[in-house]
Amino acid sequence: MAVQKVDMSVDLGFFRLTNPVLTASGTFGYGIEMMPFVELKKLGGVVTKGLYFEPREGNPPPRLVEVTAGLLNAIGLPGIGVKAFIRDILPRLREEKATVIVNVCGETVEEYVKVVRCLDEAEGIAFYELNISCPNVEEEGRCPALNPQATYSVVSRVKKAAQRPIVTKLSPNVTDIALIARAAEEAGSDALSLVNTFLGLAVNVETRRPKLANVYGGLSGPAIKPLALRLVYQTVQAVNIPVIGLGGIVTGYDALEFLSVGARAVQIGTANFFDPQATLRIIQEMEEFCREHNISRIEDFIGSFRI
Amino acid sequence: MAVQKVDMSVDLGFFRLTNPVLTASGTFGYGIEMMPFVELKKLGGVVTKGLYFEPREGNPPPRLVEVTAGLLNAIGLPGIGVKAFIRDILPRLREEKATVIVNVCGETVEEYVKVVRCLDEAEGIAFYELNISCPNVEEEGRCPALNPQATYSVVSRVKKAAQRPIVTKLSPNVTDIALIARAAEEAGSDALSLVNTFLGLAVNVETRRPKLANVYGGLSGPAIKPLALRLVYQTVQAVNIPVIGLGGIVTGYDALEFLSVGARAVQIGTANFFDPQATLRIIQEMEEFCREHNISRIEDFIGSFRI
Amino acid sequence: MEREVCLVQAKILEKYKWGQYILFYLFAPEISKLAKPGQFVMIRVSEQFIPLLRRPFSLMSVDPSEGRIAIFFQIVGRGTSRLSQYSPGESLSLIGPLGQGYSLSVLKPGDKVILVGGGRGIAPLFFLAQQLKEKKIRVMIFYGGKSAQDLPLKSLIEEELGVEELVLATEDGSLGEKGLVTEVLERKEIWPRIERVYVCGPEAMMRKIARMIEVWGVPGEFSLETYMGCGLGICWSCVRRIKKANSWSWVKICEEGPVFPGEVIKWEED
Amino acid sequence: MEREVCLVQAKILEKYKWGQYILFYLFAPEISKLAKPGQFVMIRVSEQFIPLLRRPFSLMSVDPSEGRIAIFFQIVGRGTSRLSQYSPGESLSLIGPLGQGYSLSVLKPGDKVILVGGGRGIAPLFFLAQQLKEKKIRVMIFYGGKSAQDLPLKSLIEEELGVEELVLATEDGSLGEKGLVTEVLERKEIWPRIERVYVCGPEAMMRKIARMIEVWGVPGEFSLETYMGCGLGICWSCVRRIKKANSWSWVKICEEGPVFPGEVIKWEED
Ligand SMILES: Cc1cc2nc3c(=O)[nH]c(=O)nc-3n(C[C@H](O)[C@H](O)[C@H](O)COP(=O)(O)OP(=O)(O)OC[C@H]3O[C@@H](n4cnc5c(N)ncnc54)[C@H](O)[C@@H]3O)c2cc1C
Ligand SMILES: Cc1cc2nc3c(=O)[nH]c(=O)nc-3n(C[C@H](O)[C@H](O)[C@H](O)COP(=O)(O)OP(=O)(O)OC[C@H]3O[C@@H](n4cnc5c(N)ncnc54)[C@H](O)[C@@H]3O)c2cc1C
Ligand SMILES: Cc1cc2nc3c(=O)[nH]c(=O)nc-3n(C[C@H](O)[C@H](O)[C@H](O)COP(=O)(O)O)c2cc1C
Ligand SMILES: Cc1cc2nc3c(=O)[nH]c(=O)nc-3n(C[C@H](O)[C@H](O)[C@H](O)COP(=O)(O)O)c2cc1C
Ligand code: FES
Ligand code: FES
Repeated sequence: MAVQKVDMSVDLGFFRLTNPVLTASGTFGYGIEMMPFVELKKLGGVVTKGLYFEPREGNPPPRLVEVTAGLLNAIGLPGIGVKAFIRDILPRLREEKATVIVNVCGETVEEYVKVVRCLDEAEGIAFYELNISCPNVEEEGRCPALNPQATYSVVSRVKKAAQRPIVTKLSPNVTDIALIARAAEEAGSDALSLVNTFLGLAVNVETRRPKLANVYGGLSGPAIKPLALRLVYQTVQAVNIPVIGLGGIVTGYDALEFLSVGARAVQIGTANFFDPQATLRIIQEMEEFCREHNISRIEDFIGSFRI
Repeated sequence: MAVQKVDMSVDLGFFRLTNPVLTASGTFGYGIEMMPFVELKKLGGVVTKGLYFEPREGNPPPRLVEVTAGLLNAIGLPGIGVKAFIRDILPRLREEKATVIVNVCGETVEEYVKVVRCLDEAEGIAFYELNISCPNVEEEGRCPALNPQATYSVVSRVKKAAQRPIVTKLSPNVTDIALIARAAEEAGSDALSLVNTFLGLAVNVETRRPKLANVYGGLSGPAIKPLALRLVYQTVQAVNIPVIGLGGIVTGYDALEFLSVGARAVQIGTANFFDPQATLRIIQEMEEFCREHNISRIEDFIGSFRI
Repeated sequence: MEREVCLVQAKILEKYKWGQYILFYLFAPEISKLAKPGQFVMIRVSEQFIPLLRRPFSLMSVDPSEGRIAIFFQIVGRGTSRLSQYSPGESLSLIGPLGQGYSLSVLKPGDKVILVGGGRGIAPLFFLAQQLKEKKIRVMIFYGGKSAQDLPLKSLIEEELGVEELVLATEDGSLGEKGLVTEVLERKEIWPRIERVYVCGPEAMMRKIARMIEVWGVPGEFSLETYMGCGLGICWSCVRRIKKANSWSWVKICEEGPVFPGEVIKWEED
Repeated sequence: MEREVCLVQAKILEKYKWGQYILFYLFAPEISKLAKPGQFVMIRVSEQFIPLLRRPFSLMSVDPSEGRIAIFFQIVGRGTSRLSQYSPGESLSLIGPLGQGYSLSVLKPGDKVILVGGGRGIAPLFFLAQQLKEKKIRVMIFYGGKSAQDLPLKSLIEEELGVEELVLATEDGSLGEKGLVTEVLERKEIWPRIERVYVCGPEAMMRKIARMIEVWGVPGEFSLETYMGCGLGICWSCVRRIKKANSWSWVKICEEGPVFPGEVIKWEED
């Protein structure tokens, strides 16, 4: 009587994903780099590296350092800029039939709007993910994601400009995630994704200098999973729009933890670095779990967590 | 020409520690449990398990669960209460010539004050550590450590009542640690210690239930080190009182990272669970490092970090 | 509370493996001299941080004259799986002996007792039987499991313990009597002649036996398992509801247990 | 960018160890068929999360007919230390071949080239020499290290590569000529007869050689090392300043390198 075929599709309301596994921005390149390992159309979606309007250099190295069960990164959002993306990358992603989600960045609110307007002209994009943890958007280098007013103002401006649905990606470095989540919801965000990286620091005791040129870096990987899961659960309880969960997911079991607390999809980040087929493996492991537990639709598992 | 003997003592202003290594509250019992492994007087100090006025039961089990490179705990601050501590434990700690630091808890501000007044009567305590991350102090189960006003109000009340110096222990679960740190400083705290645990969640996917009976738990251990180090560094920059750093320290090298960014002492928590001699080993490893690098006083190393 | 506890590097002397069950003989003279049946050791299974915590294992056999101790365990997760990869010649970091063991002093030569072990729960009872033998107590062992593979210590018990009777029980009937060990125990009408019962095994099994002996008025001692963060009494994670001064308190199993008399234990319902 | 890259489980066929240096021969037929000298593989050194990331290693020898490849590495930290514990018969997860290798097509039979390897930097040059030999290029190898222990591949080079000249240099003079390999190189007045130089080794050594050949006008190719998070072009961590269209850009070494002509590299100062 075991379930033969599991319906892995999930509905975000504004978009139905063929399965709940997306890539996390900045950990899967623009997608095409990973074609030797992953048939892109098998993924729920490919979230691109963050795109500003212009090409960007990023930070000086060292940009990445390994810490216990995680990474600290201060890559600095280098990239080819939105026009080169549309010209050189997007057509190839479309050829591959990938579900494309573009991670949108900006140094100012105007830049976010400019990027989105430019992308709106192009075909073959499913929706946008707004990275409101970019530094330098507000004064003092603090990002909008740390403050409900700033979050509201960026999201509402971009939402008004954009012709496609918007997922706002939240930062975990806040006292009360519900406040920020509700601000994004009120500003019209169609969904939320979290977490971005946790702010961290590593010191080289020999040289007494930071291990990253940028001093601070963002922590990702298995180390952050329990923290990310808590934040996702709190967010699910705070809002009525879909939530996409991520942070430290390496196995199908990890992904199911996020779905159980109510995330409708997940993103896989750091795991891609050491296992380029992590996304496909995770889909498989989730499907396997569903078959073993007689769950015919993955949507039935979402939100099944009971305290 | 190598340094033979390293002066490991550090001055907190109000107290000189024989070395910068303390135990973290809740991870070393009341001290006496660890006497088979550690000669207590060799430590910079023993910070006790958090004490309320009355004995407390704590949470139902499961109270602890292992996660990647860390623990989630929701022990719930069980304990024998301050009177039993003074009667049964303190005399034995004094016999051992331990430097005793009592971690003070309260369900209300009044209880904090009551605990401190009671301890003030007893001899053999060096100073207090105020655990302002206890749940239930304010309404809605949120702890004072998340809010500068609440922090100010608890710390100033206790400071006025207490005859011994007070170290305020901060929670890491905040957007801006500098705000909270400054509130505690303004309230008269003699020093700060951080971090307490990071709020996390773990789900058993089979049962779709939380792995801890209390649902949420606090994350500690190697996983949190880069986050703790960042918060300690930010705090050191924000205040003029001494800062005690902790979070994920397992080796002398880890401890030195915290001293380099300006912590004047460190606490060792989770490491005691798997290596009961972690504190002594860490002191040794730090001394070794100093000898190898010709540092004759550990205080010369403190704050040596340069960006 | 000034306990004698050692933190040692213990070399693995011999290793035996039966499917998911492993038996290690270790060289740990200090621990072997102090150990009492029912006590346990905390073992560090990886120098890396995964898994981070030590794991508790009962002392299964102790030979102070040779400085040898043994642990017997089942692979059930990450820690035991990692532990199973060690080989003779390698060393393990051990802390022990920890906890309060079974009480033997109440018994006198000629007394008859029953030991009931389910699966890996046989471990502390093996050590107990060694000491009961020395005290000339008459021992009857009930050793149960799902099937024959779960009773790997059968031969060792027969060879080393010289017990009066060894009753084997398997759920599938592949060895000994068919059925749960508790059912087999119930069938034998032995209670009136029994001085004391010592039990270690799954919660459900222990709970049933606790009910049984309450009826018969036979005292019983049970070795409890809980999640143990430290084994040293410093983390407060290992608590169970235990009756103290007529009320149920959360008691640290690693300090006051793992062995308790049946009447003070609050059993977990499934 | 549709690269041919494989993700394979490669069995360790042979292992050699000289102090802190290890040589593994692995069975990886797909990679052996695609590989070019200067390319590398990313190896997962632990299935646990510590260390989390793969580590990059140059292909040191390739035999497509037997499906064999080799890596040669020095133990310098946690990852290489863990890797050194693997034994023949065990398998490693490999991704490769990655990156752009040395260019050989510019050479014609009879040309004379120099290969300069410092310590573990000899690895990609060994593979290069194998292919240069097939192309009938005349090869002179400079192989330097702190002392004799740092030149463990000496015999293998002599036996397998049939190079025209092998110059050994050690800082303590315990083998070959005494001094830094760059000093020894300077002493030999060979530049006018040299078509091309291929270099791999510590940054300081490579920088010196880059200056030297600039003076002599000999083209050189250098294999750079940076911290590599993925090796796949997706993490943007491995950047170095490389001259492109006359300005210095941060370029991903894993994609466009690790080998670059000397004139486009911005050298790190100590
Ligand atoms: C005092 C005491 C003595 C013990 N003696 C023995 C013995 O002699 N032989 C033996 O095989 N086992 C013994 N155990 C159980 C043994 O400690 C656990 O099987 C082991 O810790 C599991 O570790 P793991 O990493 O393999 O499992 P994990 O991957 O951590 O978990 C696997 C499963 O085991 C459960 N589990 C994990 N830790 C414990 C624990 N400390 N107690 C109970 N269940 C746990 C988990 O809930 C999970 O269901 C004893 C436990 C205690 C408390
Ligand atoms: C393209 C490429 C090819 C390489 N080929 C070889 C080879 O054939 N043989 C060989 O022995 N080594 C080679 N290396 C270097 C090798 O990758 C590092 O020595 C190894 O990753 C160190 O890992 P670890 O965990 O032992 O060291 P860690 O504990 O991570 O660090 C120890 C030291 O090594 C440095 N280090 C760490 N990772 C790297 C890295 N990716 N690149 C440079 N330095 C690093 C650290 O800064 C530190 O000083 C190559 C590196 C690159 C980029
Ligand atoms: C190297 C690196 C680069 C990243 N770049 C981006 C980015 O461009 N935009 C973004 O929104 N998040 C970026 N992130 C954050 C990830 O998308 C993800 O939120 C985070 O890594 C947590 O997930 P993980 O633990 O699965 O890696 C980056 C993370 C890493 C490690
Ligand atoms: C089991 C456990 C119990 C704890 N109990 C207390 C406590 O009673 N009072 C307190 O201030 N902190 C308590 N803490 C927090 C630690 O003191 C410390 O802040 C935290 O564990 C981070 O340090 P670590 O990573 O070195 O463990 C507890 C931590 C753990 C793991
Ligand atoms: S296991 Fe830590 S107190 Fe019992
Ligand atoms: S190593 Fe990740 S992009 Fe080069």
